[in-house]
Amino acid sequence: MLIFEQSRTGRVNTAQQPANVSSDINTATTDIPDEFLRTDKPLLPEVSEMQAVRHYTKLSTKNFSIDTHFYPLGSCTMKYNPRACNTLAMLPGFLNRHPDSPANMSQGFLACMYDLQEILKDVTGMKEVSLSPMAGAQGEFAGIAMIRAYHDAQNGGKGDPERTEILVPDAAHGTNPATATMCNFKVREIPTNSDGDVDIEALKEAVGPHTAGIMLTNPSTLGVFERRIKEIADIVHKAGGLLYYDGANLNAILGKVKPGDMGFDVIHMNLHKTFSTPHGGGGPGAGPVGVSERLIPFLPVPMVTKVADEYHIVTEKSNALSIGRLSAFMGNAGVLLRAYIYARLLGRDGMTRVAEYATLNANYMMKKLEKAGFELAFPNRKATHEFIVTLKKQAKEHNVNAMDFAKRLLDYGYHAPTTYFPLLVPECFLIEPTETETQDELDGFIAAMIKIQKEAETDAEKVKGAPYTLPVRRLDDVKAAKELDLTWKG
Amino acid sequence: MLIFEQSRTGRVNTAQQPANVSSDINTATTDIPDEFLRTDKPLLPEVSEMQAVRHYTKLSTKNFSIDTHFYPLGSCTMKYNPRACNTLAMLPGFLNRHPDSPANMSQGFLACMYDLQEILKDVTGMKEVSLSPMAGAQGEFAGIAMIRAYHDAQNGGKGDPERTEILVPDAAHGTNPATATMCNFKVREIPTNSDGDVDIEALKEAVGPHTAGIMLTNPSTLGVFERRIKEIADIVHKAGGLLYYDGANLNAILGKVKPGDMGFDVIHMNLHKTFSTPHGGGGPGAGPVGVSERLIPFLPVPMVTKVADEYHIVTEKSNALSIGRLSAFMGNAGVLLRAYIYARLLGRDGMTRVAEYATLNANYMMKKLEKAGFELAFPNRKATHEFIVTLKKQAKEHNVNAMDFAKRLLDYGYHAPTTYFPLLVPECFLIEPTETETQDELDGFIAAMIKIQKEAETDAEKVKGAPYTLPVRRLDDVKAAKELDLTWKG
Amino acid sequence: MPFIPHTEEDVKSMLAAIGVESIENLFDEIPAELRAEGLTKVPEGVSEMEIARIMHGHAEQDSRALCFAGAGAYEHHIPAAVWEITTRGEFYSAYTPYQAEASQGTLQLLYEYQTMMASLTGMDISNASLYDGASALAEAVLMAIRANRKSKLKRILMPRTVNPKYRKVAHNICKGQGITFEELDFDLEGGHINPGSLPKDPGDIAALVIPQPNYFGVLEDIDVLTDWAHEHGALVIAVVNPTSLALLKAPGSWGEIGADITCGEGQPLGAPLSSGGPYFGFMACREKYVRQMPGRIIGRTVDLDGKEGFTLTLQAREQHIRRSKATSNICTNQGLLVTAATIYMSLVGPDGLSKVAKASHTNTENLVKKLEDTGNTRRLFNRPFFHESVMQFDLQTDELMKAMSARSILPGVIISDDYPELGNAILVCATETKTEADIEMYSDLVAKITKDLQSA
Amino acid sequence: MPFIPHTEEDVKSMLAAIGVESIENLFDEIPAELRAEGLTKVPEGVSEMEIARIMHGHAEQDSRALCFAGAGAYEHHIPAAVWEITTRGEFYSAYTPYQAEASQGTLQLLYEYQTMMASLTGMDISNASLYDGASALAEAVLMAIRANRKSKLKRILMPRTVNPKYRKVAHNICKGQGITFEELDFDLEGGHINPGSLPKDPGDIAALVIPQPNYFGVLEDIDVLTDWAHEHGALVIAVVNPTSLALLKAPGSWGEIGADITCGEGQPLGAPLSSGGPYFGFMACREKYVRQMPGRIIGRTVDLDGKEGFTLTLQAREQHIRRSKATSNICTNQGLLVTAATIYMSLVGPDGLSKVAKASHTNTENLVKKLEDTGNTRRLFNRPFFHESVMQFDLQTDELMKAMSARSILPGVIISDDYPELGNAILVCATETKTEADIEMYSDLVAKITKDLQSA
Ligand SMILES: Cc1ncc(COP(=O)(O)O)c(C=O)c1O
Ligand SMILES: Cc1ncc(COP(=O)(O)O)c(C=O)c1O
Repeated sequence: MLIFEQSRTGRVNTAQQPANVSSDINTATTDIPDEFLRTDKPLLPEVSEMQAVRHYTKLSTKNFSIDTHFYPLGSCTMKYNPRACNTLAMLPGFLNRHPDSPANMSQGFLACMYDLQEILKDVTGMKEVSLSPMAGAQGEFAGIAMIRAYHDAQNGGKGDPERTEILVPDAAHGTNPATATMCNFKVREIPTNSDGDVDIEALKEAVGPHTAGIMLTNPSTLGVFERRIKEIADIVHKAGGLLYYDGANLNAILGKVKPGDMGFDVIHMNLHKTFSTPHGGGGPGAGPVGVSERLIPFLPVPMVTKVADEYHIVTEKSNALSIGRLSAFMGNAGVLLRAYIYARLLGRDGMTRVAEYATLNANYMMKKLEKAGFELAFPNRKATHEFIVTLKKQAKEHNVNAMDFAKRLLDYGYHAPTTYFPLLVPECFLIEPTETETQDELDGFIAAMIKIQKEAETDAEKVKGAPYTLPVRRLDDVKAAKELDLTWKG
Repeated sequence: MLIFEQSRTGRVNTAQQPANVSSDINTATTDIPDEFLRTDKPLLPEVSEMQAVRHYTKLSTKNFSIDTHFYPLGSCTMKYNPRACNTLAMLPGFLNRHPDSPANMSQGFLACMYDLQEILKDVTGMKEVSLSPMAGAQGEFAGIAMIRAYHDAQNGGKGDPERTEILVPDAAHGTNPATATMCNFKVREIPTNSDGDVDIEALKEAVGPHTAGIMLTNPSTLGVFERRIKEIADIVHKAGGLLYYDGANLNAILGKVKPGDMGFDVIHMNLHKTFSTPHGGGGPGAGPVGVSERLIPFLPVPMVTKVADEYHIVTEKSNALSIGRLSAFMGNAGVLLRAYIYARLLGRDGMTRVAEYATLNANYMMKKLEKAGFELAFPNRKATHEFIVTLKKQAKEHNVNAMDFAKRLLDYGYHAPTTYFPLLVPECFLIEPTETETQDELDGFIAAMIKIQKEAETDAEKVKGAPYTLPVRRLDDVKAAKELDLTWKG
Repeated sequence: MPFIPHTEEDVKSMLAAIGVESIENLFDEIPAELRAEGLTKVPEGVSEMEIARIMHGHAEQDSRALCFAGAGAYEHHIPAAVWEITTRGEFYSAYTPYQAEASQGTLQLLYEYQTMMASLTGMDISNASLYDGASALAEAVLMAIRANRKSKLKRILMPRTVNPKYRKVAHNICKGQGITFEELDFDLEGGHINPGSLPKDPGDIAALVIPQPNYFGVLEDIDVLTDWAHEHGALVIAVVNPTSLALLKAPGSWGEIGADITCGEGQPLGAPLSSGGPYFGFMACREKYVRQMPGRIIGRTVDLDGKEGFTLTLQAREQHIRRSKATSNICTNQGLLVTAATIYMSLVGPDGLSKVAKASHTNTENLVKKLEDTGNTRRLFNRPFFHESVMQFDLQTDELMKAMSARSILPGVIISDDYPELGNAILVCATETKTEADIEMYSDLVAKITKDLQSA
Repeated sequence: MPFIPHTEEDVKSMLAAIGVESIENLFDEIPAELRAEGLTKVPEGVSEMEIARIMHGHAEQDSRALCFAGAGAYEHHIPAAVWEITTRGEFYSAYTPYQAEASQGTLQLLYEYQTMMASLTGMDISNASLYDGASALAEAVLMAIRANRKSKLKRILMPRTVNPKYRKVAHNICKGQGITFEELDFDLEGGHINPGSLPKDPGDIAALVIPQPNYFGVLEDIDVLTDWAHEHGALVIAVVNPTSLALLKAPGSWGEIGADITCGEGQPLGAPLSSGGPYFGFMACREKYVRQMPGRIIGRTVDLDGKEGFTLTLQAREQHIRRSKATSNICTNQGLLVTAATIYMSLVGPDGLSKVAKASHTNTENLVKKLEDTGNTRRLFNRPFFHESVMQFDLQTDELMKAMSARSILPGVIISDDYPELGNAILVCATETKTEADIEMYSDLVAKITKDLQSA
């Protein structure tokens, strides 16, 4: 039942209202002239506090989440979000700070931000970091905008207007090409070879004076480490392009190898992945960017500096070449606090262990699934923190596809892996267990996969009808898009 | 799956351990001699933080609760527990105060306690209040112990040793007779007449020089107001006994009538009922006691006084006649804070409204159920905040008893009312909707009752097999008591 | 190991299953010359107990100031239930509802949110959030350019009464796509866009941005402005404060046919100030523009058994399907904040939100009067305002700021950087959280500080 | 109306359904002369916003002191997850699991708790909680009297090394039933019960109470005491600190056959200090005494389909069944605190709890040494201790307390009221939450204050 269906006209929740204010929307209780005033009542629920609490508490239990289920959603790093990060970031002193507070009222907060910048520099091997982008995609935007700014500043400020292309491997996440477009670049796709690496020959053919840069993820979204990264960097750099690193997969390599050392010029991080800030049912995230020496002047503001033990906020005022601010204030500050707390809890050794155990878990699952007869997309490769199973055989032989497997997994109490991404692998399952799961949990998932495989062989219709045990059966997405019903109309 | 079944030897949760301490239980890392030391490892779970979070989060969702379900458990006042009461009582300044902090470090906390005492005095019409009892039953103990102390102080301190009996109506809650026993009184039961009132003639016969006092609830646990209370008070007082008021049902009369005015000498309140502090799956509660003039010297300590705008803690040191302390410190202080916040949110008018709407809801349900053909225990009476339906006809005609109805209600998403209490009403449903439920919710419950009634008529086995939709079907209580399995043995 | 559940034996058995000797072997595809020596600047790990103490220390450092600042971030009362429910693991630790059947909680909530926002703004539909108010404006501009098929020139009219930070962000995000922003100056008396100053023949404009209330807190002549824009073939992008919408005319009712796109900062709906984020941007529009909308949209549909359910819809607008042709690159948005906002709106209801708006208005009015009574400061603009006002002080604003902040009062936001012509101007705000005593403390302190500093 | 959902129309339709004119009519069975005129001393209602501000003010008043007090309430680190999960509505707002099928969450948790506590104490079984440590001791005494069928005299041997507040509570609760407590004095050198001082021929004793550690933090000769009691036909009631049990011998292993009943204060397992409550009492015992146990007990059983489940069991001991013959009057207990404790124990594990115990021991040891180094204070007892120690100061303890508390340090608990023979004695405690710097601050301050006051 929708909250609106529990609403009754005239029900008010007195405890949540300021006292001594008339509520009649039609009386000019203020001196504001009528022409500015609303005359109708907005459709907000008229429910008691308990009704709201009960409704949203019950709704919450209709979600799968990390706190309740194994959630091996590839490319999303659904690992445990330590509760302390939430509790401590919600201390009144942090919640009550107005973003325009002067620095003398902000030393506690700014100290955390400064330290976080330093931590991220170490982790990425980049020279400077700005924390402000509000998610991975905005980090990408910042990165590509910096590449544009860099080219524009070449030739003594006259720019390099030829450089209109961004290269993107065909396995790239959708945000990569979308970002390039937002920065007005043309996107040129680079194919992948059968081992999951970038097709170097194709790359060589693609680069040239029109190349502004390349966007890469390493490990790639195919769950393998791009081994010829140095060669790629050289090719792109020689052609005058810059290298952008999509840091969504940083969890796999923390402390093991640094993007800065691979030759990248700019990187974004997904703190909601690698630094375990909550995914919140779709956000908020945080997508700080790090750069090599030559891109420092272009970093987005605000940033935090430390001068003689005092912290200061750097804005566009002092950083004239900056691509500027991408949010009204300092990005998702509360998310950054959570990431900072997480980083301190882990510490330098803990970070490295994250990569190790994320990789261990992925390789373990990959091998076990392979032994159980599942086909790997890249059977000759080691897994990174994730790996790909292709269910094309199942789709062909039993007409049970990746989506069917995904829905049936829900019945077994597992969130499905990422399906149908990357697009180039047919009937694709991108599986990322993360380091925080136990061997038992992985074994349980593998057992479920084997059971579903058996079901596909013996009772394909059962699998195709899944799920059966959730609040709803399989939903009609086609109807949703055709007969748009986007708001409740009473 | 039990948490122990998810445990693995040697798994440790580093973030939750103090640093730099050896964990080996067998090495004397301390200077404590071996003879004092443990050599085996206790059976605590060895799980990761996420495993614990996931396990207990999932367990929680197997509960019905006020925040998720209508919970009309008679005599328990399962009304909405405002979330602010929890959030504010958990402010660091309150959580960190050590109970033995001197008064100069405690003025904030003591101010709240003092104000709460004053509020409870007003609500009950008693002369003085002590907050320390930790639940209703301990409040009862305090009350009866005070009655004993009072009689012991009679005759110039020689006491009144004849007074060995406490009168208890047969409808009384089990804690009443149990408490009398703990205070070494004999319990004499007084019958109830067909209208639900105490049988006055029987009472008159029962009182005498052996009467120490009577324990009454008014409104009684039969969901009716004891109309001849003044007469009862006179009878008991004349016989030299005192009147104890079990405040479990205070929700029905807040601001409408005060126990002090009815002639009671001592009262306990259930703050987890009337003042909406959480029931917590079985506690904690708080059972403050209030007394008339003559019992003031006997009140349990500690209490809080105010002298010249400063708050002080009163202990047994200054109150020589006190029955003393019943807990190491100040009772369930955090519960008291929640009750205080609740009282302030309601205010004097809000309190009175609680009684009004609790009564409205109960009478509405009672009438509707009666119209639907259910038999009321006291059809000629008004309901108070609760009322009784007897399902003896259903039990006889369809062999579907109150327990069956209760279990089937769970399938319909409603917590069952209190069943089989009070004992004197056969196949008893004690229904207490509370003031925080909407008419819609009440109607839903009534509709479910009607449906179950139909089921009982057409498919009794279905009802007797309920529940079907919960984490478990009906549990075997006999086996539980016969083949005791009280701890996991691996 | 913090948050890693593996015992030594687990590791052994897992390595055996994989068929490698050590975890290190799993990294052997990384070229040796690239391998890092571990981390050096990251501090050593600490326990939860230690970090708790560190963070308590930092939080206490920035101790609770009495806040009279607004300028895009507003201190409102947030019911305790909002974040107690929002941070339940099932909301907090879920992700984008890709598996709709396992995400009905989040999806239904978002559908309810869309309904509330559409109604509040008077628009037909709403998306499920953007990053923040500033970036939402940037997305609205990009959307308007796509939606206004008649306009060819990618020109946007951007009044200077729009929050200067929003204007910067819009510029920073849109400039790559060759969009030009033309400024509209404001009336120095009214602090608003004087309709009389609008160009007679503006040429090809894709959209006019109309803030209500504007950055100065002042109310714009929204009806006239809206109609003017539509007459000249421009779309109207409304930038509004959601709290104000309980009181002020919804953008859908501006002028003859209403605004086309509405966006703004959702923070006032249940998000704490928290140093500027996470907040959320909202965006609503006319149904005909829905396919130009950026961000997630939830639709109601049915399942195999015909039972009602909710799912992500119109995904063909989005980057994961449309890639370089998507309406935006946005992927992760601000779901948890929308969760909080939805619960907030349910708890306060239409009546409560209207009271919050009125109380904020009245408190600011009182503050302005009290400040004027000191004789040391005066309001700059004579037009009606919502819950902010620009005050001009006798003192240098940074001296005032220093003296007030030393007493834990944040007196407002200095706006002279963006509006040098306004002199010693501070944008002040007193929401419903401020009492009469708070307001008096502010004005008394201004009087005292002015006296002290002037006599020094 | 706060928390009441009724609209005026609801009320009308409900009154009509009932067939009365007004709500007032529903109260017409209350005799008119008893009717109250409403409330007068209860303040007017305030909004959540207002009470939040009031409570923040009160909480800040009792600002975070650096706490070296123990004496029955200990400041330990509590993982954030503990209370975030414990306060989930499903745990927080449920009641006693009378409907087992709808309470499997709470019931399974309690079964797990019983298992953990039984193992920690070395006993066979545990109940699901009593009010607090002090009242748990009272219940243990009553239980011992019932359980010790051989003893006729209701005599309990109660050492003075048991927490004096516990002794008072035990006395206050048990005295009605004619139980006599005989005190055992302690050794002034060791601060313990000297086994040599035990009576040769104690006569009929129902039980001996043995605290470990005792109130002074000192470790008792548990094995000798236990065997002595059993030799004389007395049961042994162990009163223990649960944290210490990760390190110290479990009562089940004391002496030849172990203690019979174990009880204590559960607060150290995840409950904040919070002014003394809510905490919880725990109680565990030998299986043969289970029917004498007070409080709830959960058992594992099966459902109609043979599936495992949990339910309240042995209810025939309890007041709602047995009424005046119940083992206790307890009904509502401390469920939520047990929820927190179970999660706490799961999060720290056996290894973590042992480290908490060791770190607390070591910190207290360091504190004692540092204090002795000042020359202004000395330890009173020469026996091994757990994490508390009685220190004698040169200064008057109340002067010291005043001077230290003015600096926001709580130096410990003054015990001279209960032990006048010990002079200026303070019971100090430094749990794992204290750092070296904290300890140094304490001892430096003692030195400074002593100097200042002595020279004044
Ligand atoms: C590989 C990759 N790149 C970029 C992104 C975009 O990050 P965000 O969703 O935070 O905008 C994602 C996440 O979904 C991703 O998996
Ligand atoms: C009528 C009555 N009296 C006494 C009690 C005992 O209160 P408590 O459970 O708080 O000990 C109860 C509650 O269960 C009750 O309903």
